[in-house]
Amino acid sequence: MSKQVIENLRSTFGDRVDISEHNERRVYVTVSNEDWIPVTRHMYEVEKGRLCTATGSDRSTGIELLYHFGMDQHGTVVNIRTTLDKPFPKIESLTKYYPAADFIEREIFDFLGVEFTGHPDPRKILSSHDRPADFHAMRRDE
Amino acid sequence: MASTLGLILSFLIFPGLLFTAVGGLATQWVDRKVSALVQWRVRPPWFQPFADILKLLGKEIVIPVGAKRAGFFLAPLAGLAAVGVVSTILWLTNLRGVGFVGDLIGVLYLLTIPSLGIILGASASSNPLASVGASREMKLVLAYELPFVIAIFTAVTKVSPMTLRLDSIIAYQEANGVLLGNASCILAFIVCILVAQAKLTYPPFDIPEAETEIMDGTHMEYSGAALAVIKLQQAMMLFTLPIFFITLFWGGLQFSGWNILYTIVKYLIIVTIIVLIKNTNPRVRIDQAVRFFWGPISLIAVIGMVLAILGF
Amino acid sequence: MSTTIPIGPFHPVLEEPEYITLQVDGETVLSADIDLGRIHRGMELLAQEKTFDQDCFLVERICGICSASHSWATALAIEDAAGVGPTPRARYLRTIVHELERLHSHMLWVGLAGHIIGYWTVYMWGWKYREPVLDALEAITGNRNNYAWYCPGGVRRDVPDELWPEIMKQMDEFADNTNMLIGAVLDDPVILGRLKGVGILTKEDAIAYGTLGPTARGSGVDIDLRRDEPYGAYAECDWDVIVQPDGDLLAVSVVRLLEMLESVKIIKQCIQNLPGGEIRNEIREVPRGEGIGHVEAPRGESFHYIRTNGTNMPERHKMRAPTFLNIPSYRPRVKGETISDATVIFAIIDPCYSCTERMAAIDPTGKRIANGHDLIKLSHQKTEWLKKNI
Amino acid sequence: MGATSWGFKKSLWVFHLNAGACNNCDIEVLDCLCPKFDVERFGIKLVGSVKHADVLLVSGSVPRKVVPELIEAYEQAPKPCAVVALGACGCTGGIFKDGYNFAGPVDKHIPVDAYVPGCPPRPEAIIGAIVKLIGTL
Repeated sequence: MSKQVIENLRSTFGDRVDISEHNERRVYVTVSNEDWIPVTRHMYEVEKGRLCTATGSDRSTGIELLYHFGMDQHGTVVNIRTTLDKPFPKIESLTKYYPAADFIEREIFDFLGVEFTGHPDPRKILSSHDRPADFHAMRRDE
Repeated sequence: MASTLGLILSFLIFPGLLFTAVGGLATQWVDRKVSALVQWRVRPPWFQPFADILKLLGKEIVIPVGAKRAGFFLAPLAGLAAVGVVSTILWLTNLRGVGFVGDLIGVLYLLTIPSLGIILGASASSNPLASVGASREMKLVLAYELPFVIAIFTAVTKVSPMTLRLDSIIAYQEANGVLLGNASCILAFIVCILVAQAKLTYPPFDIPEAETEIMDGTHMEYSGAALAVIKLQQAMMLFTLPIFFITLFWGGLQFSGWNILYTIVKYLIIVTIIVLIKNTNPRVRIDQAVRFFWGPISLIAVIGMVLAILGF
Repeated sequence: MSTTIPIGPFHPVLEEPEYITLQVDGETVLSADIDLGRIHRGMELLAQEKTFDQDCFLVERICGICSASHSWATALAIEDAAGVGPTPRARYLRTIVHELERLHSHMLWVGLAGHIIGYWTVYMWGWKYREPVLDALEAITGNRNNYAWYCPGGVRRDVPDELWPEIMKQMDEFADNTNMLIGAVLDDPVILGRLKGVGILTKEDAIAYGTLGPTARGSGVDIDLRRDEPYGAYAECDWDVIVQPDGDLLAVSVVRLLEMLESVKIIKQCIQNLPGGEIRNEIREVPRGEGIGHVEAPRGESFHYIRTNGTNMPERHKMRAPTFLNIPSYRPRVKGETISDATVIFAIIDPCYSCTERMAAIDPTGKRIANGHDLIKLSHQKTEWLKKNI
Repeated sequence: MGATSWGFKKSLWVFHLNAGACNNCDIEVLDCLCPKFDVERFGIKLVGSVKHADVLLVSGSVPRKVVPELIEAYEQAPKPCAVVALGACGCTGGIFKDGYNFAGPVDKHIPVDAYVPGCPPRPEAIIGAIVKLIGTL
């Protein structure tokens, strides 16, 4: 089912994208920070993928961002992964091209402190107001 | 002197405040019973409305910060007194035939004072939601006053020696048949029922106190005795409006022998109609309500008036 | 001049404490903003301290109405990571309970929508027809909701066979009552007046805002996970996805009402050809890796991602409920509508804010940071560190 | 004041406060109002504003963000008013007791008169609690 999606990705991005197929309905694609926006825009605009959600996790290698795109016509989930460096993670925001990412990115900023440049409304979304401004629940490097 | 004392007493006790309050609360029980039947529910016990009012009297009155204390309390009291006076006039004309020229006009004016009371009270309570409720109440009053007055005056024109006295209307109806008999007054009666629905702020026109939209809108900030006054005033309005329509269209209240049963049945029919309308449709938006009252309802009222002039 | 109308945090129309501020000019709404976070219970921190079995149990408390969908999605995610599938009987049983939950969730919404537009009778009737569904759920799983019944590899308890004829009869009654309710609701001019042409969400906006479930299907977006990526026993039953093109409140209501009839069809087919056999595949060992499980919950797709590190506890469990993506979709809907419509618009996505917030903290080197104080102390240290370095 | 306390017992107006609950308890409260468990026959009614409330049904383990609003809502309710903590989360914080955002069960912030355990408590349990509550008023 996901063969066709993988061909498209390989044809457009060549070796900048390394694809590992977990099983025929789950594909994990690792991308560098610079190609992040082109690949995610490709997934939304060209492949018509639907951004289910994004998982941010604080791993030893750095802050890992995992955007899950549900491909409804093929019935597969394509996950785009990138790793940001630790103390001050920073990446360009997808909300300008895909409004659905608005709340998702605000949540990751709220709990991981990832700064999304160009996000229209970068406020915290879930933490309570009496928390200190730089309090990020998911960060564990302090 | 004795007659003024008698009048004051009759205002305070017999047909006035106390009697109407008891009658209104009993009618509210009928309202709850009918809606419980429609919704497959068991109705609350007969003393429920009385328990509600008694409990509210025992509660603490919370005054919101920044509320204009005088307007906040006096406005509902004015509404309560107005409904009391209307009920006294109606009952006196029906029982003792005591009336004065233009008491019909007086009743019409007094029936709008409760709405004004609620508007003043809500805007005095300095709460944004209550002010939205007050502005909605104003729009609603503007919407239904026009057809209401036209409908009342179709009854007046139908009465051959055009009079503005309630007791002469009743006398005319005793002489030559109930006004509801002819077409024009049936239209006027329908208009009056729908306007009563809006005056009582029952669904589908309970927009000013929409519980789920603006949290009980107008009387949101009231609590304790102040809220009891408002609930009492609504109950008394539910009691007096049907009686007002009976005196105008259905030959007044007669209490001689078999007629008592006939009057009670007439009264219950009107209350059941109002409650059934309440339970069978949702709340309309304020602009739909205004369009509804100025559109079709005013048209019906005007047609009724024209028919009355032509003589049917 | 625009005043701000607060709706919430404690408001009869919202089941949960959400603070929505409407910028209002007279009666028309200019814009609306929502402040979430009042139910944020740090669910994902708790998930990282639970074993896989307990995780399915914990995840049911995300939201009272769609508890089966969250625990099924977690079970699917764990099975995806472990590479083990459920037994056929378990797949059918899971589908039956999930569709029963869709019935009770949609009927609950019909009642609440009736309550919001002031129609008490629809509210009472809707919830009266919902009670037999809850009794059926209680007969199968032992509780009205929060079933504690889904677990990785299958289901916990089997269902005696003499239960099914009774449930089949209830399903027929439910279908007749729903048809009657649909007839009563859809041709009542006043309800149509309140719902038709109000709060329109175009198909492009629906896709752009990533809306899910009935909210998206009401705007013509033809997505339904049960058909796109069949899990459970949906592939073996024939049913069709309800899509309405015009995207106003009426379309979304019609989608939900007709979906109930589809669910009844699915339940009946699943009961008829329910296979025998084992109800659970024992999952001995979950290797290091990642697993994704997503399920079509009554309000849309609920998405669960689990990363395992070989132990029997998830290292990272990301949960996202459908309402989180449905909430932004009311901004295009609410512009230009009146206040009374604004509340109906919030209710149209059947918001389940409890789903929307779970979030968590950390547990890398065994140093468990559980309560708030440690976190605050840590953040203070960080601020001092920042002040020194900048 | 025998009459008003009799009135208080016979007509309890309920206002429902969800302080961080998964809205399962709230649905069970609304179930009590529906034809099957109908509490209207005891004169119990759901009201729209906290100023009309006699009984505050608080459900949910109170996260940090809700605490100020919960206390303010309790102060706005006209006294005498009773508070009922609903569900395991309301009584003890339940399964969310060691969440990082947990700020104490309901009785840490406002005085509670009756506890209804259960997750979710069955409608019969809620009615039983209200009947016992009426007894203690």
